[in-house]
Amino acid sequence: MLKVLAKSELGQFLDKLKQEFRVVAPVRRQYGKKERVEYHPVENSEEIILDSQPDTPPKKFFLPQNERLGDELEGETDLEEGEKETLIFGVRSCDLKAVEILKPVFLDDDFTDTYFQKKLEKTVMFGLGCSSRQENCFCDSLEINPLEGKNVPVNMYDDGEKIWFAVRDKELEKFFADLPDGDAEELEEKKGKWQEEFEKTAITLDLPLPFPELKTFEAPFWHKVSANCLGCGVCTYYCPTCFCFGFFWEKHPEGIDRWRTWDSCMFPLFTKHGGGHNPRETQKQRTRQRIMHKFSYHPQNFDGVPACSGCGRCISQCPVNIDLRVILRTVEKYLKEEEGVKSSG
Amino acid sequence: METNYSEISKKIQEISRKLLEEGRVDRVIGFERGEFTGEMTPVLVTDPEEAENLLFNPECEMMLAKYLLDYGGSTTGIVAKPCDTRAITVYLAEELIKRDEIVIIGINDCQGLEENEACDECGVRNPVVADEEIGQPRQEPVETDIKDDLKDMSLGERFAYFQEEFSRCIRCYACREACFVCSCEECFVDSNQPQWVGFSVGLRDNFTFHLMRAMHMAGRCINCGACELACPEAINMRALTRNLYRVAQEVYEFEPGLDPEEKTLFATYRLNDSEQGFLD
Amino acid sequence: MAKPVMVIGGGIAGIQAAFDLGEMGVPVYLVETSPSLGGRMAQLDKTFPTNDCSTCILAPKISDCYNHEMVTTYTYTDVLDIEGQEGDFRVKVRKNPRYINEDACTGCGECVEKCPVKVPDAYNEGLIKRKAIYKYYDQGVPNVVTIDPEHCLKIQKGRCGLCEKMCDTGAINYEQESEEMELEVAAVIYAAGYEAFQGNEVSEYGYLRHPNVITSLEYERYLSASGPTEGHIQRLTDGEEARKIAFIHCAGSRDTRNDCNYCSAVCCMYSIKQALVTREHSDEIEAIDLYYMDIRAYGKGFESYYNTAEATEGINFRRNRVARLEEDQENGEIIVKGLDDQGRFSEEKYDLVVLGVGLQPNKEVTEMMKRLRIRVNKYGFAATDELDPLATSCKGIFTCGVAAGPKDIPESVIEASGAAAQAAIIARSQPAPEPVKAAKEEEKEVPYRFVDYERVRIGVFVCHCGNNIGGVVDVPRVTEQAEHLPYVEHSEEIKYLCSPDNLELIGDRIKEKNLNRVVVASCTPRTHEALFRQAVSWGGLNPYLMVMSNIRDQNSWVHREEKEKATEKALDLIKASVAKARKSQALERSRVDKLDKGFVIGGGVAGMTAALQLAEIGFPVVLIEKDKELGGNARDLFYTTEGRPARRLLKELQEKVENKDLIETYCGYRATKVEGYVGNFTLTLSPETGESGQEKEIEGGVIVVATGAGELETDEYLAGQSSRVLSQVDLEKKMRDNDLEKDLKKVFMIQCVGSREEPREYCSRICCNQAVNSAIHLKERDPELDITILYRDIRTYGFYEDNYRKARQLGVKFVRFDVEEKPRVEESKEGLSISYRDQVAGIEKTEQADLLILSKAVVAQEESDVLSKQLKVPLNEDGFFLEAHVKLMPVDFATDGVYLCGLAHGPKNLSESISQARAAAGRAAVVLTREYLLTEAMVAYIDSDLCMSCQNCVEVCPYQAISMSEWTGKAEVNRVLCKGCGSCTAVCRPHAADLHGFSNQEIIEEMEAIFADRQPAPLKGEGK
Amino acid sequence: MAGNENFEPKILAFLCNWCSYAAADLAGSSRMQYPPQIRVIRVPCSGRIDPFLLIRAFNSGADGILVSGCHPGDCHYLDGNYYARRRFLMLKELMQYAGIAEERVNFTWCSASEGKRFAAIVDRVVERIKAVGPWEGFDSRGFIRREEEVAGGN
Repeated sequence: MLKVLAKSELGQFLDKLKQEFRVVAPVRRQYGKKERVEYHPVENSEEIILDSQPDTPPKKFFLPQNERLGDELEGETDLEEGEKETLIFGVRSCDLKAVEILKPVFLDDDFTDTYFQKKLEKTVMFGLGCSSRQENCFCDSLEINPLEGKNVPVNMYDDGEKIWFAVRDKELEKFFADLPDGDAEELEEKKGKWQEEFEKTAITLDLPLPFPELKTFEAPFWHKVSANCLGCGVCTYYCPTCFCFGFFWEKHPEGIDRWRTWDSCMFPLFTKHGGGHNPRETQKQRTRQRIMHKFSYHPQNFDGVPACSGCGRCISQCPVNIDLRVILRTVEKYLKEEEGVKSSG
Repeated sequence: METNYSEISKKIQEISRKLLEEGRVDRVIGFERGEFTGEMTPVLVTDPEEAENLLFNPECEMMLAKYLLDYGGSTTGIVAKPCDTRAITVYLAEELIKRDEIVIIGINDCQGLEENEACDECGVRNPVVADEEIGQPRQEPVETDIKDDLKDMSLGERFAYFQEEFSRCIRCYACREACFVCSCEECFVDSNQPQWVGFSVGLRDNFTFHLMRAMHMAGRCINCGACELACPEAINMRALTRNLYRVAQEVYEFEPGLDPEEKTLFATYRLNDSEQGFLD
Repeated sequence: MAKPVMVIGGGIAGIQAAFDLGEMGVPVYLVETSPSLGGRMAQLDKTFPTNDCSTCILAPKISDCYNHEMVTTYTYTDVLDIEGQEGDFRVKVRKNPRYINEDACTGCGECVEKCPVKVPDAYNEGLIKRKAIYKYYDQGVPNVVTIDPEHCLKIQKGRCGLCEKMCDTGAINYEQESEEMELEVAAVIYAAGYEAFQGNEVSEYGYLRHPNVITSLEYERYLSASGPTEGHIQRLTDGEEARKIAFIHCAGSRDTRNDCNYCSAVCCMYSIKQALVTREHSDEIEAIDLYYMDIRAYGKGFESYYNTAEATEGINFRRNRVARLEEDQENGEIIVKGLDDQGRFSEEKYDLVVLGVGLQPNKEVTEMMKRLRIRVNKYGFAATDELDPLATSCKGIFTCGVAAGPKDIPESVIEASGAAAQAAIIARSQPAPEPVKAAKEEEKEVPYRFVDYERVRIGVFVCHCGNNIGGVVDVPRVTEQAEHLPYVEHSEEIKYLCSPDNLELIGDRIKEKNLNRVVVASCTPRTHEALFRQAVSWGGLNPYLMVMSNIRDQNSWVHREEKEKATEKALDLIKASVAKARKSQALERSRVDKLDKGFVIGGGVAGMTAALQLAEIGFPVVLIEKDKELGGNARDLFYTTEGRPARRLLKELQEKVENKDLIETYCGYRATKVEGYVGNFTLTLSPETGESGQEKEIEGGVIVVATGAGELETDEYLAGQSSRVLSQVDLEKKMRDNDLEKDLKKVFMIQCVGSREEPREYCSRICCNQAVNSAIHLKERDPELDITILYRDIRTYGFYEDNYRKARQLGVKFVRFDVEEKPRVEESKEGLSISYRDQVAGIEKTEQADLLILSKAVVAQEESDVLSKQLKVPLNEDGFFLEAHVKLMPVDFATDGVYLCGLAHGPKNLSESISQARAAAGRAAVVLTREYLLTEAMVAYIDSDLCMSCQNCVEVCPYQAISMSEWTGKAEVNRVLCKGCGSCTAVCRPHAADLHGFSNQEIIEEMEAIFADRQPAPLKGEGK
Repeated sequence: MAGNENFEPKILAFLCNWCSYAAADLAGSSRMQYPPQIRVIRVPCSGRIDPFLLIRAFNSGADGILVSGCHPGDCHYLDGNYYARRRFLMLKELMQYAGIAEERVNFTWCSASEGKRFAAIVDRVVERIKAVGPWEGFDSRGFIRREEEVAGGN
């Protein structure tokens, strides 16, 4: 079914949802001097921002930065039952895709991460089709449709005045029953316009996925593209698909807790061994690892799908404005040249 | 007089090309404009032909000095704002880099950067040390004060303010990496024998981290503002280091990065140093 | 092995001498009359000119000496008689009964608390009372009590006996008797110290009649934080804070009313110190007036100390001869009546008057020396030869410190080291008789168990210390709870852990329970750590795996009324120690080879004496002199300070050096490169420009710096411009060469030329004596000669005062001038004319002179800074070399293995240079006599993986123990030089530098353990 | 923060071995009484004390700290306390600026003969810290970590 909601009535509509869900949506938050948009539990419908990509991805709902895994001696703690499901309202295609990318990693048949799994099971996401290109995003270059979120029960569109809901899940239809029906043609027309906008600003990346591992690994450009990297963890912490974590233990009077916390392959000590050896000692190696993981190793293991959804947050947040697109361009160019050399030679 | 940035950029290109062509440097570190972002980003130029990409304008907010630490044993040219030259001076004072391995392309009469609030507090508008100078040095001194916008808060208010600030910290260490002062091989936060600060990203350890970080800055921080600019969460961690900068200035008449012969604040003392606040 | 040496006197001089001898491998008997070591210095609050806390610097030195394996200390013991000769003395001593079994007494002090009898406390100059059973002073060594038999009720009247009842260790023995012993020694060092004047030597000052007139030693106790008034300046009459205080210099010294005509050498400085400290103590002080004749700030750093005092508000210097002190009957105020420098009578009232009493010999000591046929001077001090200043007239008996004349602490320490060096020569040449008590047991190579890979197993031992801990802390509970701490395998409470059988028990438990860490909860590690470490090593465990908790001195003793809280605190402290023990590491003192040769840089009198001394002790010496021949400044000397021909001395010394096989002399050479460190130096010697010779590289173990000083070059007072203007040195040359004009009528001398004013704010020390001596010689040649000495202060310190008096008696005129109104010198055809202001008459005078003699400043060698950089040793602001510690390490540098003597250290006369040269040689010999050098165990180390080469550690290390490795470019610690202060650790940002025994990890563990109960409850996090 | 009469602070003290620790011992052998809320860690020299250790103390839950070294000029290791003095002053300024009451951060000097002074200092420090109340930690006031707030009880 296709329904429309006047934005002015969003509050009422959310109240309905709130009866059953803990509703999370992109809201505007003031942090110190900085104003940002973040997925956050909604208190007031007016704070909801649908026309701007949230600065942080929804990764934290499935893989929190700090996660207590239970008491070290007593074993894992069971998750608490009976809490409301979380509904994340207005998740864009890139972030939806990111969750899809994380799934096979954590929900492997042999090694299922129950923490991730249980959190995911208790989450419902409403997709949000993009009506305009965001600051540095390029999902369409990675064969992701910015207008059409996959695997979601509901896909939304915001045309500025009203919100369109394409409801695909029967169970959820009850929430939309009261809303007026939308005109499918009108929506298609709007989508067509948005689509055109996207096409105009698209960057064509002709990437062979997965990157040929050896050839790319040994390529000479890595130093150049990593030379200005500081080695902070901003890109990985803001990335919707980066999932590396480390463990630590915390003592307290009642015992010892095991925690996991995000880690970043960009940190110099990420790979340092106990014995002192560090196989990825230089920034070049670390940057290469991050790119290769996303575009070579991950696709090698997971059906050719890169571990990048083109959201562009790593570009926007980088303190020295390193651009993933430029790096990908460099790889593309290099591989083409190599190919050329080979075929001509 | 209006600063002509395209003129400056042209000069940088000329000098860099010459340095590279003559083999005086193995590389030049400067700024270029990003292809897609349109924003300024640090770049490493090794080919004289690429020197034409080098640009300079008030958007060039990153500190380049830190990159020098990676290139010991070879020669590096660096496009240096006055603050970069102060950073270089701090390095020289601790002999972390060798003077004869760097060629400093200093930019005179710095007008400050667009987004960096620290520039308003900076009185050093000409390079402290330079091999090549661009533009005319500013003659009249710039009178500035280190701002203190938390001065009027009560103790409790300040504590709450910093709690709020540091609660946002995600420990991505962008502040650390952007800061030229942070030059340890291994940061104390990464040490687990002993563990100086917990790994969890809770306020308790975040606050501790930022206090320790500030203490490491003391006497070396030049209040360049790079930490604040780098922070994706816009945490005002500079408030702490800036205050220490002011204290060092007032109590010890010490300002780092002005004299390569000067020992760092904590590696020297005077017999009659202040004991302000000590129990008598 | 050497024959023992006896050191008589356990003050700072005796302690230094005994310690140095012990370090040279010579067994020592250290005999002290009072119940504790420490002597006069232990009574002092602060010391000049650094205002160092006396106890702080003395206490570690005492305990080093007392615990030295070669030193046997007899306190409360009198020397009765000495028989025999050099190499073979028999000394009869009597150990007086303390009525305490010293081995059993733990020094806990419970008995002192309970003793009902109060008597005046001699340590506090009788200002307060102590008990009949007492500790001489709190930090006294040995840490045992003494019963004063004259006042003890049990001993006197057979009742009371409370102390015996209190004592759990059974240390009290009312029946104890004195014990006489005869000790065989090779040599004796007299370091018997002094008595202060009583205060009533000059009856006009009314000491004892006027209660508000006190002596400086009494005042010192007032100033002391641990003294009777805890540092408050109160009047004894009414307890009121004293607001106006007068210090009377020379109270008894330099005074014909007393028989002590000499200058007591230290009173000016200590009065200035007391004035400054008083000022610091209180803002209430209105005025501190110092009444003096001359300010004798002649030592190193004294003049600027004096200047500081002069510039201090509220401190006034009054040149005034005090005639008498009277008391205002009404309010007890003291009226100081005197004669000021204009010759006018003065009168002023004060709340308190402090008499700067002088130093006099101990009468019993004087009597004893007379009995032993040791020559004493007319004042009763041991008489010594100016050119052999540490030897008495009796061969084999040496003297140091105030026993041979008034002097300050550094000079006493210098003499002590020098006397030790001389005694060592005799002791080492004598076979050790069997058995020698102090004979060093060759350090056993104890094979400690290797525990690095074992699971930590901690044993906790909690001491009751009788009732001391057990009476406050719930020891059973603490012991029980300690057992449940992580990694604790064994926990045990013990009545007295330090008793010999319980010490053994620790070792047994280690073996029995296979413990690999030990925590001892008892008293303070400052006194007992060494003991418990030893006990742990008996159990086959590395001694550094023992950690102490101080639950007595810093817990049960100070929280007696809060037993519950004290118990909690004890448990916290034990938790901390357990946590620290878990992380503590086996440490060892490693051996480093060393070379036997010594270098002496500088071939003047100091250098030659040092070289000779080292060679006589038995070590090869390389003597380096930049000039073509040996001799230095003394070549220009005509007379010594005491008026003896200097040339003969020099010639004798030169011959001795040249004839000594062990000395290799390089004249015309200069050390151009210095590499290495203590025990292993390499010097490159290069010939001086213009000299022929080969560059040489020589290896050796120690370096003595004796590079001397020079005379100021100036054009002030027409110096160098008129043939009639000479320096003191020129005058001596002329006298030596019989080159003086025959018909001299009038001679002027001007003092302090270039000294005591910018830019040389120091006193050149030797010139007053030089001028007075020259004047005497000129007068003796021609009694008609008119000599006027223009001076600022006459500084004929010590017995040199006799010369000053003699000069005046011979008619030499002394006229004072102010630095603001210096004399003016002009020359015309008629000759020299000198204009000056006559202070007493208050008029300007201009007189003609045939000759003007200038006392020019002694100045540091210009090239000192080169050597200073090569040796990594500092210079002071005047360009003289700066010793490690102005008070107690006057010939050592902070850098190990480098020593200092002579004028390079600061201005001094021949005799003083000789003493210091002997001392430097002695200190150097300490290193050379060792078979190998032993490093400290608790030293810094650097993780080169973390080091970022910023060199801050190099900057802050006071011992030059850190350098940058040539190979890795990273910092590295020289374990031989490191003293374990940890300055590098705190300044190291990447925490590459850390400190064994006090590592970051250990301290953090301690902290965590203490606050374990303050850790927040588990955070409610995700996943729960 | 209000003072709390029943509040039992726990204060961490770092004392240098040669002067201040000796002063504390002297206070003991002279049986001077002072409040028991202090826990002493012995270090060789005040120059050994890395300010990080002091910051760490607050992380661990100390209500306050006291550091005492030899008086300037008296340092057993020549000049360790001069270096320490600079670090301590800067640390004090830092802590106060960050909103930690200066009463919690105490520095002083005590010589080996100042047992009385040591006892008085402890008295004062305990009073000072009692007056500002318990240290509730850097995460006081029930401050919730940001991502917890976001992720809720999920």
